[in-house]
Amino acid sequence: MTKTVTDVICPFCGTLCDDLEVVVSDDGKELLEVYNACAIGAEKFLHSQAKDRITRPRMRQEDGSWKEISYDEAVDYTAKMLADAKKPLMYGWSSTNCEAQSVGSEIGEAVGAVMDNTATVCHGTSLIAVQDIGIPSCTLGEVKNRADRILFWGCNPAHAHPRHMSRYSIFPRGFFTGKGHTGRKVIVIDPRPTDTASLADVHLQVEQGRDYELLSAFRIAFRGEQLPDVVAGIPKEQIYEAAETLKSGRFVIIFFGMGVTQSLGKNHNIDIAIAVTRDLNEYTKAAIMPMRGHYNVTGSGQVWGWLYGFPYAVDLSRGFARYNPGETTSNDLLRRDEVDAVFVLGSDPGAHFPFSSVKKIYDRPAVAIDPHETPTTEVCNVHVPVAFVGVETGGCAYRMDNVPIETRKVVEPPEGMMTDEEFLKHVLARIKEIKGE
Amino acid sequence: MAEYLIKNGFVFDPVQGIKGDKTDVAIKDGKIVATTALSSPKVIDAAGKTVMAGGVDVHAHVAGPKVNAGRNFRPEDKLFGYKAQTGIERMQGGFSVPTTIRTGYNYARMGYTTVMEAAMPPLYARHTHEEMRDTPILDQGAYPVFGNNWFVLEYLKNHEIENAAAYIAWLLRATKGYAVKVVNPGGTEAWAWGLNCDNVHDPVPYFDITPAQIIKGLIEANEYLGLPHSMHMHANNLGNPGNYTTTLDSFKLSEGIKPNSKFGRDQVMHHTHVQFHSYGGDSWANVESKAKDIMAYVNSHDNITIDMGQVTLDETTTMTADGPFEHHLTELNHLKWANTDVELETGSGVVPYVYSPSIKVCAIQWAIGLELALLANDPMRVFMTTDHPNAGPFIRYPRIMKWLMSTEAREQQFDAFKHKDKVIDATNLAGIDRELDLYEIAQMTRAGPAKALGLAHMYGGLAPGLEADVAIYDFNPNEPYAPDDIETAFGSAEHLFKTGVQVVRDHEIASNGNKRTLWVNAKVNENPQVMRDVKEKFLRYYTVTLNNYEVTGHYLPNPYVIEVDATQ
Amino acid sequence: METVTLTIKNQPELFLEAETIAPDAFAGKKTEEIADLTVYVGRERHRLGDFFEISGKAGATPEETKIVVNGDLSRVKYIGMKMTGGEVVVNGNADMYVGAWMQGGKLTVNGNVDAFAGTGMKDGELIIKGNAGNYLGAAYRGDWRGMQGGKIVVTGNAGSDIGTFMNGGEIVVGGDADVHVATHAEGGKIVIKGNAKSRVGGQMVEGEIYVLGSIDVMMPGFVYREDVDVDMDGIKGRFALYEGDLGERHRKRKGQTIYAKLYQRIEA
Amino acid sequence: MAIRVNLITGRTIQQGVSMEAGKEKPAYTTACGIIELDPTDFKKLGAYRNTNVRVTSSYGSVVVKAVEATQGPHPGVAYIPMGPWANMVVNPNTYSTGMPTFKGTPVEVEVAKNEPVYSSLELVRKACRGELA
Repeated sequence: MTKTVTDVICPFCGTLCDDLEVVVSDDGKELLEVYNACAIGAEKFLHSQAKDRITRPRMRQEDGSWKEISYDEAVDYTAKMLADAKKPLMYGWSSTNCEAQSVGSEIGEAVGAVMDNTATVCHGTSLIAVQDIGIPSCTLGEVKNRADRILFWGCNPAHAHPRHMSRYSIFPRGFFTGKGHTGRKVIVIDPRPTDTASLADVHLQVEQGRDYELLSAFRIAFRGEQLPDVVAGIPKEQIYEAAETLKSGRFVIIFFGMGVTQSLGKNHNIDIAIAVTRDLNEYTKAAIMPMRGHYNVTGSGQVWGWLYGFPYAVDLSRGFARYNPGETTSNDLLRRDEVDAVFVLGSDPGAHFPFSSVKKIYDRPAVAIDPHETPTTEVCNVHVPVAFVGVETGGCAYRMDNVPIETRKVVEPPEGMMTDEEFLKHVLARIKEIKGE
Repeated sequence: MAEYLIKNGFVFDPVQGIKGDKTDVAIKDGKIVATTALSSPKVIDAAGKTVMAGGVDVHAHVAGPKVNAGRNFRPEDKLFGYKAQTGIERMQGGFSVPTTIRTGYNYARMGYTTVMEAAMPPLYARHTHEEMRDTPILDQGAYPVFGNNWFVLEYLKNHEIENAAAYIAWLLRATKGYAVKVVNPGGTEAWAWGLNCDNVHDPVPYFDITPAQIIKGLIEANEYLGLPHSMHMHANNLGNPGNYTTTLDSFKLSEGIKPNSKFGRDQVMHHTHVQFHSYGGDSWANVESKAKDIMAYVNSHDNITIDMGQVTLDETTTMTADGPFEHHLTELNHLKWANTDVELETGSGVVPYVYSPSIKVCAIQWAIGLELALLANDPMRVFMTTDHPNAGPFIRYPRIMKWLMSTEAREQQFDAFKHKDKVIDATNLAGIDRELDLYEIAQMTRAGPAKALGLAHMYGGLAPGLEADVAIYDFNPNEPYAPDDIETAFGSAEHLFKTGVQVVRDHEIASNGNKRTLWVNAKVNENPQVMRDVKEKFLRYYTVTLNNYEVTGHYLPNPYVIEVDATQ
Repeated sequence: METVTLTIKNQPELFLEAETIAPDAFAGKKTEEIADLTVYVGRERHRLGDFFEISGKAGATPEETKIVVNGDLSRVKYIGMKMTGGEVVVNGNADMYVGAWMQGGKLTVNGNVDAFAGTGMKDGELIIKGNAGNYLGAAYRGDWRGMQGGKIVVTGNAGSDIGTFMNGGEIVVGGDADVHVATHAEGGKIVIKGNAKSRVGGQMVEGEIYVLGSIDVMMPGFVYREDVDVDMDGIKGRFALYEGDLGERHRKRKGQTIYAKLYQRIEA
Repeated sequence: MAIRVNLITGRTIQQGVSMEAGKEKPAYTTACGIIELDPTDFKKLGAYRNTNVRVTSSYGSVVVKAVEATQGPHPGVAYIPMGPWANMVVNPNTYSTGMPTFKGTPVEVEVAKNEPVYSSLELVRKACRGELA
């Protein structure tokens, strides 16, 4: 016998689909089938069942090999490492639930850590831009129900957010959008003719790294001012035409991704894209939204927002919260040798930071909390495997439009395995002991 | 639990009619009790001090998505303003939009123990509850917004009060909400197309309903259910010169409706931050106070309560579910603007704002707020708020007390204005010499809001049986004082008890308290049509499934449920 | 004016946060009291004297106090932060936030500085005889009030994001500038004596930029108006005047739209 | 023969799927230990599809397999899916924003037929220990 769990939330990307159906064995110990998920989401659920999964903490030996240790030993090592450090970096916090983020924050306060999440290499520059100019946005349902102009700038949901287009943006039929796809005009701006671009009415193949200039050109076009003949590789006629398409919409939505947050200009690219959105609100209704990557990177920004007032890169070392990307961001801290220990949970900087930063992690005491074996676990002294959030334990997560959704536990974790939250609670308790509280 | 006896203080308690008499207050098992009920109390000597119930804030934006948007997009609001962790106090930061930890502590430092979050977007209810959970000490509840909700618009278009009521009951349960909040009825839905509803008769695009129908219908639905609080109203046309007529039109929609509530309130409409709704003139050049007209109406209609929305002349962060207003504001001051339209339900905007004493309009706004309170015949129906943080941060309440209690303090402020004479011309305040006393202050900050919330059985006074929320201030009302002494004393309670736990001791935070979240569980007759509509809308238009919508379990670790039976 | 001399004797294991190295903190203090001022390494508190040899004495007020700091200070942050008067001379390289939120006095660095020098500066003089890092004279994150007044002079090159949200004052860079100059500026003047890259004056509302060398990519929102002669603070020559940013809002004065001005030298 | 191209990185669905299946597995190397080149750039390079190449920037060097662009044409632009291979060569400069410049790194690509493409864990391990050529 099997049973089907409905309304399951997918813990992969910021789209946070909540309509998955998962078939599990009657005893709830085995996960058998996943329906409605994209290929990546399905793989995430199914991988939890891998037979070769690591289920106990490991410590690196002198010769480079791993030795299995108990959770107690892992807790003790982690607590001591954090308590001994003058300024530890506690990084990640995106592939986990808000409950774990909350406990992690208490640890951060106790040891004076710098807390940073994956926004630091993802939409951190968007957050800087929002601080400079704000952000007119909406929930994804507004897009589904109202939007008739969809602009994807430097993002490729066909690969990174596979169900985004069908659930929210291009295809769905909503309250005022009964015609679905045919009622919408889709524009893609990207230096490559991506698979998303192939679904669009218009693709502007911008010269890589010149998004700022092109966005600026849109603002000039809105105002009917004169443009140079070519901006960022795009002839002015195409820019005027695209600008008119946007202005003539009833509800414009701009989605943007790493193509602009990680290219030259970074926060400024987002800043001016938001300025474009502000401008459009003079003529019609317009909103803009970052395509957040990890399923709960948004949540960690929210938790730190209400606890400290900053969405990432929060330096707690002096007993209060400070923030300044460029200083308190992980890659700058590592590059400059500002931190003396590294704790990673819910992310894989070993795979996703420039190698020069990865080497700095390798050079320091470091602990990685991750269900998987990853390049990060490869450069850490201790690896603590944990249950998959959203599969083997529940908890709150925030969608890319900041909508909070409670993820579900659908299957039991392997016998004796801790969750992120449980492990962190043990570490916090041990740190309090060490500090004599 | 420890017993306490607070001896010899000057007690101000509107519930018992005690006007500064020396009275002892006894605390046992979290409640106020008769002094005879104590066996071995800890004695607090309050001689020469002022004793009041814990403060009750009827309207503040302290938790939820737009508050956090305000925090996260204003790093400059926290620059150099942090407070390091010490003892039991966790890290605190933020001036106009403090962190949740600082919010709890700062209210407690002022002697407040109950604070209502004024606008909860239902889809973001979980977020709001997470923040309230992490706000120490305070009892809190949150008002879900209804005035632009598609269900409400569709039901009230046809005056289906029973269906609207069933939906309200369902949503209060799903979101763990406390009351029916209305913000710019219809206008925020219109804003989803970049439009607005400018007055109560301006129809909502597509939905074929007017704000007047929404307002009246929600009052009726609220009374159909007999909820503890009345419909809580932020009218159309906020912040615009000449808007007082819209405000009066909105007030009038409550005429002839009687409260149906066993929770002891007398009003059917609470209108919030009325300062923002009391403007005459037709441009910013000739804007003037219409507080007299507004208060003439309020004073003569018992079924209305209001709060001030007092401008405090600070740099602050405005935030409201009135999406079109925030867009209007960013067009005026060119500062950063955040906006979120929420599918089927509501919207919101956030914009920083500097209320400068050098700007005439800001000074006029300051005067109007004070006029509302000083022209009130019944302080039990006019409450002190700053619509935190919209007109200023809540930490300025003691300063507002100073202004209300002292003409000298008001004159000092007038003298500090750059356009003093023009401000005097455009307002009534300079001609008002009323000085409120502490009893009236207690009415406006304790007993009044508690009663209007339908919580007079718990909060707002010091009668035996009430929650033991007691504040002791180092202030002797019977000795001469300078205006600033008021601000100093009431800005830093000497002691504060919250449900019998001492949370402030000698002006310092002594405990993280026993915070509760209040919500209203209204039982109604089964209503298959409404449940069908709910299922249908979730299936077709929402982007979360119905089964993932309801806020449950650990989001409210310490809930306090108020049961209402509206089955009949 | 009295002089206090600090010479670094111990390098911090991480970075030293020393906002106390400012005339305001030193004024009226004896050498021993200055040595007792607090500095931080991560979460650890230390005495200033743990890291520096300290000699001389401070004046009674900040205005009467001069501080000379010697040695390799490339791991010391916040020198001269929030100073309101007096003088600081740094003989060596310094780390981030030199002269940040400075309100008066004079701060000279005989060496290079890292990012965020002169952040949110209100007044005073900040002179850097080497290169400056990114965000020179820029606003703190989120603040629309960047540099308000005072003057920053850099002999060498400067990094990206010079004068973001600048409202007043002047920044002179002797060498080249990296991307983004005067973004969102609403006033003030920036002079780049060397070359600029791109994003010069993006989203600029008001203010002036002078570039004596080349600009790799001009913003599309800057439109050529005319050639003009400039003779200003030793800078002479024929300049092409551009106005912009055409995509941005601008206020009007007497019916005329006020644009930001970008002058690029065409001949000396 | 070496060519100069502008390197960008990012997600692909294969990168996502193989990452969730385990970064220690060969499928992850197949998905991410590659460089997507435009046909015109292949021509300039004078190499067959599926040849190992060495990609070198001012910041590092890595061997990956050259494949034809799946989302092209984009002459002059090359694409390595996000992951440890790309991160050996991307520009780590954050311009004091915290964000490395993952997109827009000038690189040189040359044929390296006989050099191996390491798995993700091997690559990071060897690089950390200084065991890479």
